[in-house]
Amino acid sequence: MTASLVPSGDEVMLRDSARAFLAEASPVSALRANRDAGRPYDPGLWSEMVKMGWAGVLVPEEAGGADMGHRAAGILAEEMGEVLAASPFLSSAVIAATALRAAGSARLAEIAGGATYALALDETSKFAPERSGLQATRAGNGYRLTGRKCFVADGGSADRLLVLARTAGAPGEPQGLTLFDLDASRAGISRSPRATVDSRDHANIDLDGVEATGEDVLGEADNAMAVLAPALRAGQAGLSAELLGLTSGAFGMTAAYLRERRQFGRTIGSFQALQHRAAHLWCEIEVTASAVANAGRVLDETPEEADLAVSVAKARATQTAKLAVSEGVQMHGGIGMTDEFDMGFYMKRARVGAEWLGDYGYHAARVAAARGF
Amino acid sequence: MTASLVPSGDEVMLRDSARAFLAEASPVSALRANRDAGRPYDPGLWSEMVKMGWAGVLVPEEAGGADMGHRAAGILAEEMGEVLAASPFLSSAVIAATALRAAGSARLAEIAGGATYALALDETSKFAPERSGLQATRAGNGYRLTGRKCFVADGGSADRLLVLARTAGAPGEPQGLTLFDLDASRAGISRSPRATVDSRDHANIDLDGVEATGEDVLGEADNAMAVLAPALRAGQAGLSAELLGLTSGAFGMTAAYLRERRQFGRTIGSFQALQHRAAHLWCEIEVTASAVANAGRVLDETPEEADLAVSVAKARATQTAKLAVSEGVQMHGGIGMTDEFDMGFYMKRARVGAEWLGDYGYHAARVAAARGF
Amino acid sequence: MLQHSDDPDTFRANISSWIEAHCAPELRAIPRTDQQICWGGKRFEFSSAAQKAWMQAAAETGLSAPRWPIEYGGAGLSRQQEKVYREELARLNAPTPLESFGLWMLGPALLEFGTHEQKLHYLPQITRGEIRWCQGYSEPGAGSDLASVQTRAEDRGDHWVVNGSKIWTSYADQADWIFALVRTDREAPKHRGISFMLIDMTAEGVSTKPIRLISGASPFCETFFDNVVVPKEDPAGLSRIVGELNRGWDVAKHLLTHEREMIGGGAQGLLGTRSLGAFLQDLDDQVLADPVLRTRAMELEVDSLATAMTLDRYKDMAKQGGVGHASAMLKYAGTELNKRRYELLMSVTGSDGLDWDGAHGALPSEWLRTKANSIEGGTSEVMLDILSKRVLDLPSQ
Amino acid sequence: MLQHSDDPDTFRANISSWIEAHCAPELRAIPRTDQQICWGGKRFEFSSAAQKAWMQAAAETGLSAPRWPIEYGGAGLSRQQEKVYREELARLNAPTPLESFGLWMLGPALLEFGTHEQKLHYLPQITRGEIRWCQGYSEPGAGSDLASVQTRAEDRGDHWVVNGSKIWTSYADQADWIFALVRTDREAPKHRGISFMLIDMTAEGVSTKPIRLISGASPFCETFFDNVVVPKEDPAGLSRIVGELNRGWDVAKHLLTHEREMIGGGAQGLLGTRSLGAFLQDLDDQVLADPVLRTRAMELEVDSLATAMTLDRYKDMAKQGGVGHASAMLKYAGTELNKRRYELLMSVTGSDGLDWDGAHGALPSEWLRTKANSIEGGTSEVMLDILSKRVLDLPSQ
Repeated sequence: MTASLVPSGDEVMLRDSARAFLAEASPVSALRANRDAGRPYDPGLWSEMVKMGWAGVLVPEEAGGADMGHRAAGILAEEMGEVLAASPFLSSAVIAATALRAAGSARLAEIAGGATYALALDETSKFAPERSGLQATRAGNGYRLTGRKCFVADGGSADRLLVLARTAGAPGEPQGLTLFDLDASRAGISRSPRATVDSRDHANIDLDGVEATGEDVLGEADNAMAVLAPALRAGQAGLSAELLGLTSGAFGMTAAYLRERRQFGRTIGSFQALQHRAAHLWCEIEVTASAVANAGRVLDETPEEADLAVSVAKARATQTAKLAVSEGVQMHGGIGMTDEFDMGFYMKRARVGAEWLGDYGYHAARVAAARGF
Repeated sequence: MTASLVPSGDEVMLRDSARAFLAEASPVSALRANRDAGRPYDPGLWSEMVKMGWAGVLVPEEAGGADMGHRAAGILAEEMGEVLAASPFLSSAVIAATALRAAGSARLAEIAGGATYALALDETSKFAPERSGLQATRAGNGYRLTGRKCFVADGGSADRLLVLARTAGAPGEPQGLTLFDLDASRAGISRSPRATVDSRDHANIDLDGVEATGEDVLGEADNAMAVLAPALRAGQAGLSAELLGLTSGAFGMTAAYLRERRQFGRTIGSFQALQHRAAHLWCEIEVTASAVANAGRVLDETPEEADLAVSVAKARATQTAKLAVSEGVQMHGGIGMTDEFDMGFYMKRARVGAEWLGDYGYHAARVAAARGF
Repeated sequence: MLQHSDDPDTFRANISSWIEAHCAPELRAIPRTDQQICWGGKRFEFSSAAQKAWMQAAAETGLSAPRWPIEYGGAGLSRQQEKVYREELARLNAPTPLESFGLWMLGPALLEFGTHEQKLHYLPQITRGEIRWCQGYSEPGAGSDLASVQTRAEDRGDHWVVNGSKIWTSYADQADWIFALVRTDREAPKHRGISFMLIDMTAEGVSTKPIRLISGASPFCETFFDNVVVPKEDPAGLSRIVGELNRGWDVAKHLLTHEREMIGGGAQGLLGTRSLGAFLQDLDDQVLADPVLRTRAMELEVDSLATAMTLDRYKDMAKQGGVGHASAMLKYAGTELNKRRYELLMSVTGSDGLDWDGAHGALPSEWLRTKANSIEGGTSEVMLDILSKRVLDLPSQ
Repeated sequence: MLQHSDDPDTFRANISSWIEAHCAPELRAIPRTDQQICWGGKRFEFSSAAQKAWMQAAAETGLSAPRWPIEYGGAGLSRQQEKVYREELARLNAPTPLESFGLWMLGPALLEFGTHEQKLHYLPQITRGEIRWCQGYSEPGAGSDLASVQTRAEDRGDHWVVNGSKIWTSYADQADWIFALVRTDREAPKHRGISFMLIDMTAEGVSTKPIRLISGASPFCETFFDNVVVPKEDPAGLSRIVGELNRGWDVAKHLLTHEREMIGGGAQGLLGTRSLGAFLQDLDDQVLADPVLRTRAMELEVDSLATAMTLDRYKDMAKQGGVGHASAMLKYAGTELNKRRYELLMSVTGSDGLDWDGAHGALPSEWLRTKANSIEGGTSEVMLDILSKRVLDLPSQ
C-alpha cells in the first residue's frame, strides 16, 4: 500500500462537510420522525445528497459522477452511520454503481442522477450468494424469473432491482448465476415491505414469471460473480464504514454521559470499572477504524485483492458495533432502555447491519480461507 | 436428582480431613521440591493416601475398598487440586478402579492396596478415544500389540497400564477397540518420560510386539467402550474437581493479595476495575462448582446418564481454571511471573488439565450432541 | 374449605382435590398469555368468570398468600406445605390464583416492619385481590442510586404534602395504591431521612404516564406527585408510614434483597421461555454449519446448564440457612446469561429474526427487553460491587 | 564510508552497497537466534569476527544510531533516510549492527534532557558499543507504582551514597552502567524528589541476582545497592544526574512513553515470530475440524490483521504529528492480542505442546512468557487508566 491510512486533507474536508450537512439535515431525530410516520427514508434528503454528488461518488466523470473512490464513499457512509441517516446510498451509489460499472452499463448515469436500486439476493435467513436458487428459465429469446427474495434492503422503494437468479448449475455452485437489472414495476414483481427493527426499507420480493431479455442481463449470463463480487465488496466495505460511524456515534453519547452523569455523589465516569470498559471499547473502535480505512484503500488501489481487507473490516465492524451499543445501553442504565432516548436506534441498526451482506461468521470464514486454513 | 448439591455432613468431614492432611503433607512447596528434584510425585505421599483409604474410594468393600462414591472422590481430587498435590489418584483410584469394577476384575483389590495404573489412550495431540488405531493383531490364542501411545498420565511410574488397542474396525469407529490390562514391565513395552510443564509424570509409551492373552483383556474384546466409557466419565469428573480445586487455590491467593497489597497509596483490592473482575471470576467459580458437584452426584445416582453432566463439568472447569490463573498472574503483576512465587505452578497444571481427557471443544461438542444439535 | 393436615401425603391429596374443585378446566391450559394473569385491584377486569371464581376461592382459603398467617388473610402453610401446593398447581396446570406487588413486596415488608394494626388492615386487602399496589422507588435521574431520593414529603402537622416523581413504577396506571420512598427529613444524611410511605393513587395530584421502551410498550410508568396530601393517620388511626419515620431505607434494603432473589431465580423462568435446543433443531442446517454460531451455541448451552445447576444448588443452600449476599451472583449470572442467549437467538435466526412481528414473532422485542435485565432490580455493576465488598471482603479504599 | 545523498534513490543504492560491503554473508542468514544479537559492552563476547567487524563499521559510520547527530556518534539521517536504511537491512537479511538499552532509552533521554557535555561523553560510548547500559526503574514491592521509589541517594557533599534495590533490570548482570531512578529528597512529594542517576555497575556495593520466571531463565535481574558511592561530578566534571536534580520523574515519564511505543510496536514483531497460518497448516486436519478451535483461530486472525493495520495507521499518524497518549492503546491491544495468540497456539497443539522442549520447541516457554507482556512496560490496567483519563477525558472523581 502506498496511500496513508490517515485521512488526506481532501478527505478531512469531505468528512467535515458531510458531517455539517447531516447534522443539520438528518440528525437522529429525523430517523425518529420517519419511524413515527412509518416512512423508511426521506426522499427529500436523498435529493439533497444527489445534488451534492453523493449518488455519483463511484460513478465515472464521463457518466456524470464524481468518481471519488471507495475511501470517499466510506467516509460518507461513516458520517451517515454516525447520525443513523437513512438513505438508498449503499444500495444505489455503492453496490449498484459498482455492479453497473463492472458491467459497463449505460445506466450508470441514472445512478449519478439519483435513480435508486436495490440488490435482491438473499433467499434464506443468512447471506450466501452462491446458494441462490431463484430460477430464471429460458423462454424464447429471454428468461422467465420465478421465486422469492427476502431481506432486500431498500427493496420497497427502489426504482430498479438487481436480481440474482440461477440460469444454470445447482444452488451452492458459484457459476451458473446471472444478475438481472430490472425495473421494479415490471409485470410479475410484487414487493412486501417488512417491519424491520431499524425502521428502514427492507422488503421481500416475489417474482412470478417475470419476463427478462438479454438486455436485462448485467454483465454475462451464467457469470454473475464477475460483476456481483466487486459490488458486494464495495457494499460490505461501505456497510462496515456505516457501522463504524454508528459505533462512534453510540460511543460518543456514552462517553459524554459518563463525563456528566452523577450518581452516588460522583461522576459515573470516575468509576474505574466503567473507565476500563470505556477505554477497552475505545481501543476496539480504533482497531476497527483501521480495518475500515484499509478496506477503502485496498478497494481503491488493488480491488481484485480486496476480499481479505473487506472481510476483516466487516467482521470487526459487526463485533465492535455490537459491543458499543450493548455497553451504551448498560452504561446509560434505565434511560438507555427508553424509546425516548436515541441509543435504542443505534442498537437496532447495529443488529440489522450485522446480518446484511454477511454476518461475522461469514466474513471470519472468508478471512480464514484467504489465510489458508 | 434427589441428593442435595450442598455437601452433607459426611462430605464436609471428608473435605476437612483431606484439607488438613494435604496442607501438612503436600503443600505447594512439595510440588516445587519434587520439580527441583526431577521427581514427578512422592511415593511416600501416595502410601499415606493409600493408608487413609483414598486408593479404594471407588473400590467395593468386598475388594477392600471404602466405596464412597464419585462425589467423595471429587472432594478428594478438589482438595488435591487446591494445593496441586501430585499423585496417581485419578489414574489409579478413579479411572482404573472404575474400569476394573465395570469389568468385574479381580485386580480391584490391588488398586485399593495402592497398585498404580495409567491409562494409555491418546495417539495424537488431541483426546479422541474412538480414533485409536494402535494395532492388537491376533497371534495364536492371543494378541500382539504394536504402536505408540502418547501423553500417558502417570505412565512413567505406573505398575500397570490400561492400553486401548484396535482389534477390529478402523480408526474412527467406536466398536472394534479392546482394553488390555498389562504389567508395565512386560517385554516389548518401553516408556519415555516427558518433561511436561506441570512437572508431573507423563510418558510416551511404545509397544513393540507386546504379547497379550485373553486374560489380559479387560471386559470384552472389541467392546472396550463398555468398560472404558464409565472410566472416562469418572476420570473426567475427577479431573474437573481437581481443576476446580486448583481454581479455588489460585483465586484464594489472588483475593488475599488484593486485600493486602498496596500501590499508589491504596490497597489494590479497592480499585473497582479489579474488584469487578474478581467478583466476575468468583461468579464463574460458583457456577463451575455447581457443575462439578452435579457431575459427582449424577455419577453416583444414574451413571449411565452422566455424559452430559460430566462434559458440562469438564468444559466449565477447563475454562474457569484458565481464567483464574490468567487473572491470578495479571493481578499479581511482576511477582506472579517469577518462579519463586507459586502462581505459575497453577497456570501450568491448568494447561495440562485443559488437554487431558478432552479439551473444552471436545466436551462442548458432547454437550451439543446430548442437547440435539 | 381446604383440609389442613400434617401428613404430607394427605395434605397433597387434599390440596390437589381442592385445586381441581376450584380451578375450572378452562383455566388449566398452557401456554398462558400475560392477559390471563390475575392481578386483582379495583380496576382489574377478569378475563373470565372462572378466573374470578378461582381468585375468590383462593382468597377465602388464604391460598393467595399461602405462607402468610391466617389472621392476616393467608393460609398459614409451612415452607414444605407451600412447596407441595406449588407442585400440585404445576402438575394440574393451574395458574397462580393472584399475582401482585402487594403479595411479592409490600406484604413481606409489612410482615417484617408493620404494626399489627397495619397488617390487619392492609394484608387481607391484598390477599383478597381488592387493592392493587405498585412500587415507587426509583426516581428520574437517580438510576442505581436509590438512596438519593428527591421526592419529598413535607410535614404539615396532621398530614404530609408530597411532591416529586417516581420512574419504573410497573403498572402504576392500573394500581390503586403505591408504596413509595419519600424524603421526610432533608437535613439528615442521605440514607437517613427517607420514609416508606403508603399513598392512595386516587388522591388529588397523583398522575401517571406510561414509558415506552426500545423493545416496545411496557408496563412501566412515570408517576408524578404534585402537592399530594397524605394524612399522617387515616380515619382508622393507621399510620401511613411503614417502619420508623426516617428509617425507610431499612425497609427498602430488605425488599431489594428479596427482589434480587426473585429476579435471579427468575433467570430459570426466562431460560425456559425460548429453549435453545428446540430453536436450533428448527433451523436450516447451514446455519449451524457455521463454526462461529455453532461455537456460540455450544458455549451458551454449557453455561446455561451449569447456571441451572447453580440455581438448584443455591436453592439447596437456601434451605440450609440462606445464601446471603451471594444471591447477587444469581442476579448477575442469570441476567448476563439471558442477554447472551437472546443475542445468539438473534444471530441464528439471521434476517428472519429482524422483523417486529415476523417469522419469529416477538423475538426482537424479547431480545431488546433482555437488555434491561442487567439494569433493573440492581445493575450488574451494583451486583459486582456487592459481591466484591460483601462476599470477597475487598476494601473500599 | 557511506555516501550521504539527498536523492532517495541514490541514497538507497549507497546504503545498500555499504551494507553489502560491511555485513558479511554469514551474518545474513535467518532465522537468527538471540545469541546472535550484538549487545556491545565490556563483557560482551562476539559470536564471530564478522559480527564484530559489522558493529565496528556501523559505529564508524554512525549507523548504529542512524538518527543521532553526527557529533554524538550518530549518522544524522532524516526519518525518511532511516526508513530506507531499515528497509535495506531487512531486504538484505542483515542484522541490526548493535542493540542496546543505551540506544533505545538512555540515548533518547540524554538527547532530550542531557547537557552538551554529557551527550559528548556518553553517547559515542553507546554508538561504538563500548558501554552497555541497563535500566533501573522498578523496585521490589512497587509494581506499577514506579514513582514510589525507595532507593535513596544521600547527599554527602561531593558524592551520593546509594542504598536500595531495583528489580526487572534486564541484563544487569552483563551491563557496565545503570541509569536509575533514586530518591534524592525524602521530604518532597512522591513525584518530586526523584533523580535520574548514572551509576557504574563496577562500583563497590553493586551486586545483581538473576530472576527465574515461570517460563524459565530470563534476562531479568535484581540489582542491589549497598552504600554505593556515586561522585557528584566525575573527573571530567560531568554530573551523574540527567536533567534537573529532583526532577527525574520528568525524564522517566518521557522514557516510559517511548518504551510503551516500542513494546506496542513490538507486537508486530511478536506476531511475526509464530505465524498462525503456517502453524495451522501443519496441524492434523482433525484439530481444526473442532468448531471451537476453528472459531478461535478465525477470531484471532481477524483481530491480528486489524491490529496490524492499526500499527500501520498509527505509524502514518506518527509521521503527521504524533499519537500522544493513544500509544497506550497499541501497548494494550498488542500485548493482549499476543497473549490470546499463544493461548490459541497452546490449544491447537494440544498435548504435543505441553513439553518444555518437545515437538514444538520453546512454545510453552514463549506462551508463559507472553503473560508478562501485559505487565511489563506498564500494565494493561495502567494503560486503560491512561486512556480513560488522557484520551477519553473521564474524570478522576
